[in-house]
Amino acid sequence: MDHSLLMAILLLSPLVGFLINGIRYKNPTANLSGGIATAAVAISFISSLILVADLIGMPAEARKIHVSFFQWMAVDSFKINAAFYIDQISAIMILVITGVGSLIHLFSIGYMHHDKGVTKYFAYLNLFVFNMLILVLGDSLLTMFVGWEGVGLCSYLLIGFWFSDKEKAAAGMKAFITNRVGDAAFLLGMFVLFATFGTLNIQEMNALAPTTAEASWLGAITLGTLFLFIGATGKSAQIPLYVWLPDAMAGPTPVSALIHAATMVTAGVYMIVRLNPLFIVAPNTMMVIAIIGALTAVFAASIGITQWDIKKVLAYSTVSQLGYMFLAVGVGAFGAGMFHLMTHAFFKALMFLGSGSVIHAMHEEQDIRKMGGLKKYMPITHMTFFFGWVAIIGIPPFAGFFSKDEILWMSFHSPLGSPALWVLGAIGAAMTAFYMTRLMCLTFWGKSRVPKSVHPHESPTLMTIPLIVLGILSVVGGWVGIPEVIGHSLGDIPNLLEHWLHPVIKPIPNLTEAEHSMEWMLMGVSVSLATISAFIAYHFYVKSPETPEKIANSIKPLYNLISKKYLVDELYFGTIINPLINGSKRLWMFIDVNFIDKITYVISDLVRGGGGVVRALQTGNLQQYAMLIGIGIVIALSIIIMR
Amino acid sequence: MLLSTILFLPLIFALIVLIWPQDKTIRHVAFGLSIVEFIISLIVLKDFDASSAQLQMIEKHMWIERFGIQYFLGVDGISLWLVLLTTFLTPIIILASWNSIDTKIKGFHAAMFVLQTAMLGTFLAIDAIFFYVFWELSLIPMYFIVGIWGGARRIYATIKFFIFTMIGSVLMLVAIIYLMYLTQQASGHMSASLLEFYKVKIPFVGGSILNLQSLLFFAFSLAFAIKVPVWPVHTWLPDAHVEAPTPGSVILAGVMLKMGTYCFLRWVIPLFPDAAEYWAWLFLSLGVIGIIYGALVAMIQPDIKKLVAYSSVSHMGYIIVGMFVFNHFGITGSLYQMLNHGVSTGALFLLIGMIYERTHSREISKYGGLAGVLPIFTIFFFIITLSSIAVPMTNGFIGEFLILLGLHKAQPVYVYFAVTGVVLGAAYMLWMFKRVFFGEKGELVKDEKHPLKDLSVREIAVLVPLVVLVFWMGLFPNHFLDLTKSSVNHLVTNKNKYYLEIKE
Amino acid sequence: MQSTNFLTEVGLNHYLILSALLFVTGMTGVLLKRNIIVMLMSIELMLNAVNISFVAFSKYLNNVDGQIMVFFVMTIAAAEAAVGLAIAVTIFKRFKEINIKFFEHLRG
Amino acid sequence: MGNDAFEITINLIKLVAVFLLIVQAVPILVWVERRGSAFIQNRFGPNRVGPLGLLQLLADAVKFLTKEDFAPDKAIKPLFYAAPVFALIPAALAFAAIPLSVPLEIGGYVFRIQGYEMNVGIVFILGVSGLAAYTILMAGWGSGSKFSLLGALRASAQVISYELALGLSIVGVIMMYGTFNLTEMITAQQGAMKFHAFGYEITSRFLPNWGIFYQPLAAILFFAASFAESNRLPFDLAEGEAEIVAGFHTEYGGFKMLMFFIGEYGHMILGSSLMIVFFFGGYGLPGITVDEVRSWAAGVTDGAAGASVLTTLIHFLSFTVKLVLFLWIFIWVRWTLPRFRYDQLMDLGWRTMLPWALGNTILTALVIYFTSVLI
Amino acid sequence: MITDVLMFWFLALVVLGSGLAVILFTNPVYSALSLVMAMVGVAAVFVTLGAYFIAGVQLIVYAGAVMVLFVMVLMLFDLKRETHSFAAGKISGALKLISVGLFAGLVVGGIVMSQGYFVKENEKSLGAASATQSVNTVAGSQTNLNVVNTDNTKVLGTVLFSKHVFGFEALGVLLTVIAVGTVALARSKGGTHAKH
Repeated sequence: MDHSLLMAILLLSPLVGFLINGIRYKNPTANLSGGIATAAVAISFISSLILVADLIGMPAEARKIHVSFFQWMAVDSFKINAAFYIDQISAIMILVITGVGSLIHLFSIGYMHHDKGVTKYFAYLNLFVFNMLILVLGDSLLTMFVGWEGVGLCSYLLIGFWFSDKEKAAAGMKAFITNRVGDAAFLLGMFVLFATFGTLNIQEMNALAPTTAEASWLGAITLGTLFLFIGATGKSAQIPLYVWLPDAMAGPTPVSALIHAATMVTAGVYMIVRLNPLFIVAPNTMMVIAIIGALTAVFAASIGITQWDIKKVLAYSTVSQLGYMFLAVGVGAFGAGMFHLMTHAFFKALMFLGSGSVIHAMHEEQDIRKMGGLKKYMPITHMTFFFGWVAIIGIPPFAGFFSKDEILWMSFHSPLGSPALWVLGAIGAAMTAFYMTRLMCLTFWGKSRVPKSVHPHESPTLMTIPLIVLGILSVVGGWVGIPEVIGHSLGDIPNLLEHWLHPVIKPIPNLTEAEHSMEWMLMGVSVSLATISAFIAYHFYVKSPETPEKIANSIKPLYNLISKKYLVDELYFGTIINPLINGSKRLWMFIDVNFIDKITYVISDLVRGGGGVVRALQTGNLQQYAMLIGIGIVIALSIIIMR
Repeated sequence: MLLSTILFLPLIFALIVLIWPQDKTIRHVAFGLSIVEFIISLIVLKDFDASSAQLQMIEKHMWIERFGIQYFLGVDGISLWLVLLTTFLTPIIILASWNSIDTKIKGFHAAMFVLQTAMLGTFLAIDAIFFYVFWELSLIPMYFIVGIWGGARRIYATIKFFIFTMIGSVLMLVAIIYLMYLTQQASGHMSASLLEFYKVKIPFVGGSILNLQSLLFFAFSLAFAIKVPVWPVHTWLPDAHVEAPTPGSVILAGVMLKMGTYCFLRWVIPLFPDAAEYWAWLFLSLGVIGIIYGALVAMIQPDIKKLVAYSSVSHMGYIIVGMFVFNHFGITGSLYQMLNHGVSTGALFLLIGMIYERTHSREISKYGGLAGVLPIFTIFFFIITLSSIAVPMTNGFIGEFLILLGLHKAQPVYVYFAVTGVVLGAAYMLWMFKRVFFGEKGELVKDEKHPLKDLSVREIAVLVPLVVLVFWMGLFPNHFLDLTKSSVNHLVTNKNKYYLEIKE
Repeated sequence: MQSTNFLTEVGLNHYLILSALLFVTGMTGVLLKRNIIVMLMSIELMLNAVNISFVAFSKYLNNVDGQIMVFFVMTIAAAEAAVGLAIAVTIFKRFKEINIKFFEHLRG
Repeated sequence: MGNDAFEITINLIKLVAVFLLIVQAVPILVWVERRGSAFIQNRFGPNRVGPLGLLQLLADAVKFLTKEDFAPDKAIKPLFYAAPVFALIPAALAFAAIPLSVPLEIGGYVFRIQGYEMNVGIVFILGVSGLAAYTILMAGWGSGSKFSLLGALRASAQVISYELALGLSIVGVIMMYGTFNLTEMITAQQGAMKFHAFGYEITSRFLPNWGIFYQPLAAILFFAASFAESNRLPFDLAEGEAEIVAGFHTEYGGFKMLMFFIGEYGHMILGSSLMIVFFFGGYGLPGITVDEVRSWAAGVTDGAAGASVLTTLIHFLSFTVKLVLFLWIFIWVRWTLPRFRYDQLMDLGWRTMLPWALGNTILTALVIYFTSVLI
Repeated sequence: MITDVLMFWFLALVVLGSGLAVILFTNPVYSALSLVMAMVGVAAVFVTLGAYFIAGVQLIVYAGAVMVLFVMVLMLFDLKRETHSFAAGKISGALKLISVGLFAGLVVGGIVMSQGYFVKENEKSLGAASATQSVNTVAGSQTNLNVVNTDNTKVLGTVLFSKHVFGFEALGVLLTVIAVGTVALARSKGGTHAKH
């Protein structure tokens, strides 16, 4: 089929789904609206499959499908087309988005079955997919920005889906505004890059970037990419703009799975990968990215340890995993970042859906202290969740192992990386293993702490099918990117992903040949760290559930600080938001009400006072007026005659 | 004849409305007439030659020969869309005022039509005195609209509005007369034609305000800045908006503020290029301060209408900034933002008017949870909110993006401040949206005895054209930009020796 | 010109002086009379005085414009009388008297 | 006034003569009125004194003169006495401006057969006759009587109202002849009908070239308005006997009363004369120009002076005949039509006659414009 | 010539006398009648100045219509003699009289001092312009300069409807407004304070 037609189908079918469901938004039939929405995404998935198949059929260096629909805007030299292109990177993304997306849609039919706003929900979800596809496929930064803001908008709508709850509505707003901070930086980045390159077209910029010399340590490209990265920290929940993501768990759980785990939050990583020729020429930016990523990975993981809300744990885990991805791209391992993005999409979506299934079963209960021993009630959920767990803590040969390990290795090995980064990453990995195991233990294993009134049950088939599919993907997903060192030892299993991405990824400059022994050793260290901490966690939460409390009590201040999320929200409120609001009030009172208006009052009072003085002359006596006129004429005449 | 027809048809309509015998059908008549006007104005669009930067469809007759004052109308790429915006908004406003204006209907519609003539005249007049007549004329119907159909403190608001605007206008009149005198010095015969003004070389000396060009520049600028309004002469706007009836607010935000910004492009920048360039820092600063200040102050307003009014201050700040960067992006963006602001802020005021009709309150704190009660209303409000905070694919984004792009190209320092407006804009709008539409039902919303009714067909009909325009302008900006391109190009490239030719 | 044949040679100045004196008479009436209607009449007198000047100038300057002015003055005088009388009638209806002092309510 | 003593003297005499003409016409008219009314009402009328009661006039005059001259107690004496005197003046002054015949040319002198010649005759006549309202008001108010005052107010309001219709109705005539001068008007109406339209000259031997044929509507309106001006039936609201006794002259008797009569009849004569001047060719003979008469007279008599005297006499006679006819119509109407109600009167004046007069003016203007300019 | 002079002095006497009578009579009706007298006198003055048409109009408008209104209103009110016909207090009365006196003195003085200045000026300008065209005639009507002294009605009309047509129209508007305003005033019950 024609590429532009396919592309149009790919893009527009979710939009059509959105429109259909949007028009019948009051209709509460979950099956029908869910069917429409799922079908819409599925159609997208199919067309993206066809497109990717076409792409594979092309010669490796020319793999690109570019479709331009119309000129969006053109002002002087600034011309932006509504154009989209698929290359190796975006191919992965569209498959993840539409594939995982359709699974999550399917899951939602079951999950949202009893909600009154189900049709609206599916409409939003479809709109999200549409925007996400625009983000991924856009051929210029501005087109990407359209999707960028669009997904933020959908995220806002879906987080605040149950808007009658004040907290949830506030969470949506928080997400949007935090994202907006990033978006503003993204805009600045675009301005800087446009000023540098005279274009915003991604391919053109990528082509121009290597030939452009960076003038200073904060040259135009560094500045531009730095701004873009700030944009990415907003979207991908990195320090300092990560605060919205945990709150975003207020939305329905499938939403968390799709948007806040699998797709939207990875947009920042994707953007950097897509612009990798640009970023690679700005080493300072890369350094910042890597540091922020590593810090976020550890920071978020540490908070994750202390959370009691099943979704919050997963949320901080997401933040942490995103940190890994940024660490990867920061050290120049774009392929590893993409790889982790993909695997993460599988297992985190799985875990979110699993948690959704649990929450569904527990009648909207999210506190893991009130769960436990769910294994026997929900075998399928438990099983799939288990796969997700092993994947995320990095047990070979599950998906997470390969991707995470490659990241850790590259952070050590890359000339852009450093051992310090590896250490941070490893600590993060250990923490990840700890809190994920804790989650596993408290939810599925151990004694049941389920309240009497609740009768947990396995979710319906509609919900378990996506779980199973994703579970399988969590297991096998990593096999496309088996590192060369392992592949070699297992008999020349190729690193498919790396090959695939090779033409579009700029190599890290000055990359030395890998020392296999070192790689093996580091791999061993991280796996064993993960295993040990997982074991500790198992011991803590299944064998002797009182120990964690003791430890927590012994380091009470630290524990409190961590469990209160390092008081970052309070910090933001205390130092930025409240002063802003109070300051605005004062500003308004001072400038508008007390200064400018006062000035006008003073002037008007002057005029009025002057009028009052002259008013005394107005006696109302007509003849007196006439006399004054007469006297005036006499004076005037005398002057005229005297002259 | 076309422009004259468009210009004076509303006056005739005003007369028709005044002598129309039946009070019941007067709204229908006015609506029909305004539609007729709109359709006629579409002919301008059809006949407009997009490839030309010249003044088109001119009509020129001597009016007062002794002073060279002419009856001189013309349209080019800069004024075209504003004319259409005016004719487009009027039927919508009339339709929207169906319920909200229930006293002195006849007078209201007559005032509306007179106002339309005045605004169109401001956009179309090329002769200074002729222009000034319309400029001042626009005050009078607005004064009555606010003063008669307004809220509780309407008299205060009208007087403030009137006096603020008058102060500026008077200085402008002096400047116009002085320019006429200069034309006489230069060419030997007095003329008030703008085209003649363009030819005059006004001496400029940098470094001081006390030179001819700077003084004239400020005399004009003050008049327009008050109308825009530029910070710090904006304080009339919130009061006027809050006290004005819905249609008044819409027309005020939708078109009247554009009169100020349009005149910057038509009068100030081409007439005083050196001074404009020299003083650009001032206007850029004021614009940026306006953006931030408007947004900050909007955030803490307890009254929805006041919030939107202050958001206007913020948005108009963008427009001012865009014009004073003197490049394609900025000026195109400004022009576009004028239309956007007309559409989206106009729609916001309409929506606020609709909810006000139902609850008779604009206190944000008394609302809450409206989304559950009035879903259709919420959808419309949300779309317009998106447009207002410049989400891509809506119209607001194009304008804001181009302005910031232009600002970055010309003065990168300012853009770092201006871009906070993007964040703050989202903050105040969404915070307001959250407090009004989300959360628990507020005291006005949960009143069981008087359940709120969702939008009627008429109200939807009012909003649909605006929403369509929001997306149309957001998705296909080229449809609009193509027509202004050559004029903007001409302005940017010939800024320092601006001239306008007449297209025969 | 004057002194010797002031009585026998009537010229422009004679008419102007006549006009001036008539005007002053009317002015005195306006300033001093209490009755509004009489004041109005005094105003008419002043207007007539002006008319004399106009016509005299018209004749002695050979310019017909002066007479046109008289037309205008007359029209305005008629209009003024109509409105003035209407106001007087209104005042009379209310106070049963038409003293000028009733207008002092109109002070600022 | 004239260039030498003789001329001035003659002119002064003329003035007095014209005044006397009116005064002397009154008794005759009174007689005619009484006989005429009797005739119309199928009675005898005055028939005792003298042949056909003609000497009744003398008897009446004597009676009036010898009656006691008294004033009511409440009367404001100066006004009460002044009013009748002033009643004579307007009509007499106005009548003096009407040309009664062709000028008499004797020995180098040209004597116009009218009180005085005025270029703006019509304006003058209208202006002066407007003064009649004062006499009525003076009489009414000066009498110190309710009925008088009411009658006076009614009458003066009526006079003012109809003055408008009167003035407007003849605007068409003025436009047509393009002059205010009555003599010129009469000159224009001489001979057989002849006018220019669309480049053609149209003549009719059978019709005189009188204004009535050009301005019939104006003639009707003017005639009606002059009835009102002279306070005669059907417009004699000033003296609605049943309501206000006799109106403004309730308190008057004797000679003062007679003066009011003279004033009223003077107005009648004035109205008739104006009708004749405007619409019926003035002193001209129907269909015959003055020059034709003059040449005929020159043939009959010898000497220029004789011819001139003859011509003047013939035309004076012509005028008199027309005048008598119109006066008879005045009387005839008085005894034929009933009186209006006051609101009807005002309605007729403001809402009927005024618009028609205006319409006539506009129509005339249009016709003149189209026939003269747009040929 | 002598008749004209005599006429002037006679009329001046009449006009000034009746003018004074207007303000000196305590009875407003007499004042009004004196005013009529003055107006007729003024009309006569116009005649002596050759403005016949104006004189006629003066009679029709002033004497015939305006003053009738005055007299009617006065008679309707039936205001008899007024004990205090003059309104002024001692000081203000004196002030008023002094200002009036000064005014009169100044004006008359000015006129006398001007020594026919206007006429001379006019002749000067006429002398300059006479070579080409007459000043006081409108285009198209070839009347001579002396037109004012003879029949000038036609000239008057032509000038009024060409040069001064705007003023004429404005007066039309004024009269309409006045008519409406007067009716409105006359129909209102007891002034602006009344409650309807």
